[in-house]
Amino acid sequence: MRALLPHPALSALLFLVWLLMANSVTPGGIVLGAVFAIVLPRFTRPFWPDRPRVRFNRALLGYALVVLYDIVVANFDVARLILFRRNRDLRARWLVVPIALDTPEAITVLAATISLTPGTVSSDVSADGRFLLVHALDVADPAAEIARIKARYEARLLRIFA
Amino acid sequence: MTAFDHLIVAPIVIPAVTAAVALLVMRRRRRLGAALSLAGCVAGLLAAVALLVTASDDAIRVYAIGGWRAPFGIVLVLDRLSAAMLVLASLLGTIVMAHAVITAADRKGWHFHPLFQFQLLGLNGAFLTGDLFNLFVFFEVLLIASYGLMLHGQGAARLKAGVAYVVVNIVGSAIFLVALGLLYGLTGTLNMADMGVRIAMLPSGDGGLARIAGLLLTAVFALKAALVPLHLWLPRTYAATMPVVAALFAIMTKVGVYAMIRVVPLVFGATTGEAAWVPSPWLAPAAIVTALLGFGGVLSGRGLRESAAFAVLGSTGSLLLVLAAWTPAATAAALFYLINATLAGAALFLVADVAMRRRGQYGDAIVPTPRFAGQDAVGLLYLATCIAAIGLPPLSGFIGKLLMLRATVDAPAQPAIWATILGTTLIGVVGFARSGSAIFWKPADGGAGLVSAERSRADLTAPAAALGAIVLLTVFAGPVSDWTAATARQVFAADRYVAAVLSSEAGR
Amino acid sequence: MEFLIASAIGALVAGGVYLSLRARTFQVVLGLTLLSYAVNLFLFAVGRLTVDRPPLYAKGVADYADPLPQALVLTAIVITFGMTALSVVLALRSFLESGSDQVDGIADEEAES
Amino acid sequence: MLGTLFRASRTVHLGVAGAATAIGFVVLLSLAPAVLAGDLPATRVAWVPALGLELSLWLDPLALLFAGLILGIGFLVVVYAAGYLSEDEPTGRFLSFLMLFQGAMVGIALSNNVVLMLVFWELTSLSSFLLIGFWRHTAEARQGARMALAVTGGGGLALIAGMLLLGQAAGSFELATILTRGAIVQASPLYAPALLLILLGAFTKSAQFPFHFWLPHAMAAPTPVSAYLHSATMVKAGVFLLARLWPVLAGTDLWFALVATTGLVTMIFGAAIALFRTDLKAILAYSTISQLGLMVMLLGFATPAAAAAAVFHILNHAAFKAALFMNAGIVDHETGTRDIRRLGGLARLMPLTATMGVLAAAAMAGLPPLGGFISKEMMLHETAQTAVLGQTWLVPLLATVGATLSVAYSLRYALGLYFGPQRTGEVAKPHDPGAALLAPPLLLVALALGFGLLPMLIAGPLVTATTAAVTGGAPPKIDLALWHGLNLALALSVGAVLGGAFLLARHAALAHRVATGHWVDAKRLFDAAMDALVTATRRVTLAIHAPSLQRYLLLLFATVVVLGLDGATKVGPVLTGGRATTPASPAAIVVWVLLLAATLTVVVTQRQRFLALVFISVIGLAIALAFVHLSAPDLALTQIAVEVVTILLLLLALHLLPKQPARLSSTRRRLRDAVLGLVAGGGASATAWAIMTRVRGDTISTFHWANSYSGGGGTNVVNVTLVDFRAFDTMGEIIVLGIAGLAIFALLEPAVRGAAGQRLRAWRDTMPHSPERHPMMFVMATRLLLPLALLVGIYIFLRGHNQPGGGFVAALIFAIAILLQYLASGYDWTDERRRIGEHPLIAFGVLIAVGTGLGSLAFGAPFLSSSFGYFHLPVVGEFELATAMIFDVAVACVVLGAVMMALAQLSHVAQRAARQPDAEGER
Amino acid sequence: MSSAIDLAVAALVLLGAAFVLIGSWGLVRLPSTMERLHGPTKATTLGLGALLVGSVVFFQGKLGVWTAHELLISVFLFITAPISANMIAKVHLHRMRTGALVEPESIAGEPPAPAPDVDWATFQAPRDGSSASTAGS
Amino acid sequence: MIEVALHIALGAVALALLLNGWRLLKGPAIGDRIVALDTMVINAIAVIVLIGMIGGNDTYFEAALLLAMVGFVGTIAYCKFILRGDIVE
Ligand code: NA
Ligand code: NA
Repeated sequence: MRALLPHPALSALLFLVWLLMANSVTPGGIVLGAVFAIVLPRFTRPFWPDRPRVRFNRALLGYALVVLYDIVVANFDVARLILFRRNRDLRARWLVVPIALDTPEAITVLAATISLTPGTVSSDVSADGRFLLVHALDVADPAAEIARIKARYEARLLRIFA
Repeated sequence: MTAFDHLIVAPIVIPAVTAAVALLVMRRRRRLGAALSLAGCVAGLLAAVALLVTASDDAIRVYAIGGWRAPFGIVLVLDRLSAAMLVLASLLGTIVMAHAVITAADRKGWHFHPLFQFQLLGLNGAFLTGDLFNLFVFFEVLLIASYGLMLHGQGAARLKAGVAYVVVNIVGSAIFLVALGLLYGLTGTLNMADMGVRIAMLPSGDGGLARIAGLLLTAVFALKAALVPLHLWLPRTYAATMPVVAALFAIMTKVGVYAMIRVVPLVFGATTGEAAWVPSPWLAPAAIVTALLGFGGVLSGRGLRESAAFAVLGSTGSLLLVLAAWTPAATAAALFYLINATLAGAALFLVADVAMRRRGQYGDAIVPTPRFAGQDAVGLLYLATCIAAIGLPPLSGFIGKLLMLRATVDAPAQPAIWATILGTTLIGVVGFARSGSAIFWKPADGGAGLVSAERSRADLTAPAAALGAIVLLTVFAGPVSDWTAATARQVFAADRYVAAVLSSEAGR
Repeated sequence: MEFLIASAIGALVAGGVYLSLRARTFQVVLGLTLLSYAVNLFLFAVGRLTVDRPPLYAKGVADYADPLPQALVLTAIVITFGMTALSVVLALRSFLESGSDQVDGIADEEAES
Repeated sequence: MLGTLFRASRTVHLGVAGAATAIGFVVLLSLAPAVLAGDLPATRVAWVPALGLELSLWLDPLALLFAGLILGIGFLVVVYAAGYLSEDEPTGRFLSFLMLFQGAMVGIALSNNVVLMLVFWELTSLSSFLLIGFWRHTAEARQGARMALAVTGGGGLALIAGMLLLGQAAGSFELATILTRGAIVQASPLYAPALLLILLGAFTKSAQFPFHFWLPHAMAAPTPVSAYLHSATMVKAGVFLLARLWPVLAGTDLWFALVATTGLVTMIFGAAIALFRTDLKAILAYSTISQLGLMVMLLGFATPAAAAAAVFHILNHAAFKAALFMNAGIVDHETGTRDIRRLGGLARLMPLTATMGVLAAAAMAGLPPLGGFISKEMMLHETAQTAVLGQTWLVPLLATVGATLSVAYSLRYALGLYFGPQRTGEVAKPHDPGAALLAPPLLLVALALGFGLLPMLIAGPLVTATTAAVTGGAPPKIDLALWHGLNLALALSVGAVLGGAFLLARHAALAHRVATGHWVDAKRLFDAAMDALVTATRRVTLAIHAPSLQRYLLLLFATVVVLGLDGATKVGPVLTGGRATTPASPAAIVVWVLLLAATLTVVVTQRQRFLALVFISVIGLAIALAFVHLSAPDLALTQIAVEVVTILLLLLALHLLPKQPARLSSTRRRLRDAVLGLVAGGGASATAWAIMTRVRGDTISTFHWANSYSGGGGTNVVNVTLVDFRAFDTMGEIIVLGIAGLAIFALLEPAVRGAAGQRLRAWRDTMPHSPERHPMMFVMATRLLLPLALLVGIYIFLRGHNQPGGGFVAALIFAIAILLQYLASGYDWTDERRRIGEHPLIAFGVLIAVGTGLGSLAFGAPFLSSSFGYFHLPVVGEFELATAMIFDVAVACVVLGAVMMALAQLSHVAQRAARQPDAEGER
Repeated sequence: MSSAIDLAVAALVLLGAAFVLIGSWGLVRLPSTMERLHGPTKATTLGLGALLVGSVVFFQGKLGVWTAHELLISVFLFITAPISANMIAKVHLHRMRTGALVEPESIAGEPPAPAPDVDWATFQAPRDGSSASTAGS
Repeated sequence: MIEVALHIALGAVALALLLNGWRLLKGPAIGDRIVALDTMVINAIAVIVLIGMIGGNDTYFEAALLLAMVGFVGTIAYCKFILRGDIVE
């Protein structure tokens, strides 16, 4: 099984994407999608050394839902800022987020999540990979915001990329 | 369909396969690749000759690519004109390729053989196609291959000239597309035969647009043919590139001429109103200036390659000047001269190459040197080549010029045409006499001994072969001129071409 | 719509002509790029403009965008891309070889001063 | 044969040449009786019927006379050459040129086809060029050769025009026919131009004033041998031509005015100069000019008697002038000089040479009892019959002046060389040469004597028959004799002799005056004119062909604009057609605004290259949106993908190109370019408008639509067009792309060597850079994106036949996916992980495309015929397979190969140079 | 098509378009590059997301088939948009550090250093072996 | 109703494009221009989706998908050019 599917998570993603793209669920489509889901990860294996393992657990699902929820909420928050807050009243801050995640993949997912939720943009990572530089559009309390990020996202990611 | 019917695709398939195989083979086994490439040239020549024999029955053969009949699909058309051009290109290609292999010029850079084969493919395709957009595509093939070949061997001057050559031609291609689009927008077709028919039926308000399209189209052809004022790219390009490549390029300007001969009578013939004989008011004056500038350049050239380049220019000018009469007789004469001018132009460059190989640091500069190996033999070759190139007896250039003079005896502009042709001949005579005597006669001051170690005579083979072809053209000038006359008649009988293409049984 | 396309073609041509007449290779390449956009638009436009009728065959459909110019433009885009790539590389290579990216024929030393 | 001649020994060369000439002469002699009896041997082989050119030869008395002269004297020359040419001369080359020349001359004489005659005519110019330039190491020889070629070759070109006009007027190129159509020709409007052009040819060849100047310099030829040839035969070609065309051209006032006058002037002029030359060959050369003038003048009179005099003088001149040249050659050969001032009193040292020299000179002077006397008498007699402007005395007087001068130079030659104080040039004791050098001139002198003593016996029949041939009438009654009684001609002749003696007596004083006078030197004039021509031409050529791309493009655009205006003036009022326009949505207008603004900004910011690129992206995006809006999904896809690759390409190049803003061109130039751009843009807009608003007629794409599914097996008509209806275009298109890849590789692969490599290694980026090469987030994202993008690419490829997509876009997606790896993880990292090389991709792509095409031949279908079918598999269900998809695989292979080749090579250049600092030059 | 679906589609489309517009408005009115960078995230996420969901519902209603491939667009944007933002922020940081800024700085000022002897990757090459470095892998 | 909503939405997105264009022209930082271009690509996706809905066909889906997938490549390349000069190293 491991030899056939070196990376089940990637294969699953590819299979899903194929079905989405084909926009229909036909036997032919499933066969083709399965073939590509198996072949492509093997073919591109050299381009992704040290693939971390991803666990399919509740954390994954929870993470997805939390992020989606946060995106929606943050969108409205930021929309309000853009529409009604005067520039000089903006409390834009740099946040230095210490990170416990230790694979680049996991850090990237965290950083991407932060960027996707409006109001915060992951701007850089430290040279030793242990801090994330986040630009926040409007924060009253930087420490609380950092804590929120670690608790809401990083904690879940630690469980997914175990 | 018989196997023989499919022969018409051979001039395209053979170089394509040769190019691809040479590309695969060359990286490991150079000699094998070169041999394959040469064999491909010979095979292409044989196929072209077979097609020429086929076409000599005066029938116009139509081959529907993919089985889609004209005007809906792309058709290849074999008539006398296309067959003659195929043979000319294949013959030249074989000679030049032989020279490149003999002199190891093909090893001066990467991918000479694939590029060369693709160049032949582009030429052959352009000669065979009956579809205007497809003509554009093959123009692009032959152009981009020519860019690669032109830059073969590289060096600052060549690269610099290459930039100009490439950019000018890219703009030319853009203009081609505009003309093409306009014609499609007006006529709704891309097949040249069909297009001619439809232009003749355009409502009167569209005549001006058809004329614009025709003028732009001929401007593109004139750019390829290097007609003043669109000729500026030629001298430096041809003088800067390797002579063996320039020798092949002798046919490049003739593609522009071919395209005019093919397109104007067929698409912009007498019945097309404002678009009739579309380049007419512009062509002859431009051709006169071209001929003058060309042979003037021969007179004032500082290097063999430069003067050869100008000779190519001059011959194109003479040729187009006669062609501009748009009569079968003039076209017949121009075609004969075209064959001679192509071979002679190529021979000039090959001889220049041979001289350069022997003159060491003196290169092709028109200056005296100490004696060099084979000076007399090379000098004799140069003499004969110049004779052919300027049109002195006894070689075919002279016959070509006489034919052109005779064909224009009743032309309204006869005095101007004759004065140009004969006057430029004189300028060319003086110019070649100067360069020849400076290089092959005049000894360098205080120079002694040989300048170069090149002693092999193998490199004389290809120039001699080119001259041999010219001699054959001279000896068989009768049959050849009969052939070109029949060709011109066929070209001007556009209705026969149209009938053959549009009523072809072939295809779905 | 026709006016928009026609004027866009004109603007691209004007810009392309102007830029390709500049003295350095990069500007010339920019000019060629603009010209090729213009040409592609023109070639596309000669099939006349059609909104919301992509040339995907379906029985009984009689109103559709002319597919042929689209095919021609596709071919032209590909060819133009090849030509652009070659000209860019050539411009670079020529600059590396001669130390100058001028195309106005003025000697390079003169251009530097 | 030439090659053999080159290599064989001197004896063999001479033997072959002599034998060939002798055989020719003997054949001619054997035919002579019949010809003189009225036979007309002829032969003809068709050559170029379209031209009226045939190898048509005949032998009438005139041809016989000339061919005989050429071959007879030619044989003597070969014999003479055997004695003259030294061992180390390349005799093979010399004799082949000589034989070529001789052959061409005989050809002129025997041609019965005027076009054929033109061939031979120009051949004589060419071969004489080679002969004159034979001693190529001397500047004199080279210049003389070039001048001779320019003048006689140029005249020959005029002759071509003249002959063609003549043929046109006469309705035939057959000489025999033309000669019978004098009346028709002379009535034709073409007569005057034809005559002028023909005379131009004849006069240049025969060195008539003012085209005489080349002949003396032709004497730079290696030996008197060839010099003789020029003076004794080649220059007579012009005279021959006048004689040949006499029946058809002569007899008009124009003919008389041009021909007789030119001859007369030349006669006096040449003689006057000959008198003051000091080089033996120059004296003889100018005397030749003068004598030719005499013959031309006679032919100009256009009477049978004058023609007879001309014919007889041709014979005489050939004999004595050939003898004189050989004589001068002997003197040169034996004394080492040709300067008459350094020679004298040689009669005692070389008696045989002196005897024959004196006799030949006497013939030239027209002294009895030599043939020259008779022909001169005839000449003077004819002049006495000629009135000009109503005056009967003018022509005889001038002719006598000419005769006087010729007596003077002839006597000077004879007396100056052989009598008086002894001067022997370079050699202490010159002596008579061997038989080879002596025999030929002796024979000729004997002939000259014979022409005088027994004229009717030796020359009578020939002169009679030839004159008849010249005039085209009945044989005239001629009486060649030394004594015709006391008449005006005799009186003039005596006067000439006396005058000549007087002139010679006063020669020293005259020579001094001539030497100190300011004379126009024709050669210097000619050279100056030539130099000026070359300089001017070079200047013009350089000025026009300056290596400026800007100028190339300016002219190209301007031409297009002018041509567009030519057509536009005919568009007239119907700029707008009858098609209803499409309404524009606000979104479309916004995109249009963006496009226009971006275009303008690119133009304005062009000097800030990076910014300009950003705006190029905007234009690309706007066009993609336009394609979406205007029902072209395939185009939008392609545009988007190509745009990305293009930007990468431009950025890669921009990195190494100079980034400093370009020098601003002058305001005038910018204004000019802006105006040109606006006019071109306006024209393009108007054209686009005109075409878009026209009602669409019947188009071939209706067929494509209708047959896309049923015949091509796909519903995406654009794709079916590309891979089926017009697959041939697509094949060419991918080949273009493949070639671009190969050419780019060929350009960049060697870029690390030579000047480019040095510049690359010396290259330092001036911009400050971030030290981070591979940003983590980017790298991680691309690792996920690679399989995803490949999947999307495959999807777009597979559905292309029925929905937007296809091989090209798919390949671009593959390429972008891989390029992303390059961008994120660097060249080396990515390159070592790639599995397929670009070269094989391109090669196999082309092979697959052609193979697909050829595959259909196996089924008897034309090249590139497609086939498709619907298949059923368990589980999978029904699916379609089409050969067009194999073709699309080829498309994808080539596109991927070419794009990767271009970008990967480009991205690698700078690093490779840095990595191999010592790889200079070698491979 | 039922009016409930109509309503849902209209609402989703309008919501999406509104966020797209607000994002772009933010891009215009916010004071400096780093702040402006927050604008587009709206368009990327909820703006396009709502539009795409609207499209899914619309075609479901129109064609009567369940189509969801629009969601793929969001998938790709979720992968790519953070990378773009990250790189643009790096450009800003780099120019700020090299003194190339001609525009107003972010309200947030200069970023603080992460730790005493460590700097951000844009200013200091990532250390080998750390998770910020991809060099060895 | 959908029709009206779609046209309003298209107008809003078009206005957004116009705002992006303004920022692109204005700058002032190179980062601003790159953000503006990146946003413009995303808004263009919105335009394509809306055009597809207005026309009632989903033929343009691939164009939008492709733009979402490769549109950022230009952004990245521009940024990399500023950061490193050499976009591939
Ligand atoms: Na397609
Ligand atoms: Na395709």
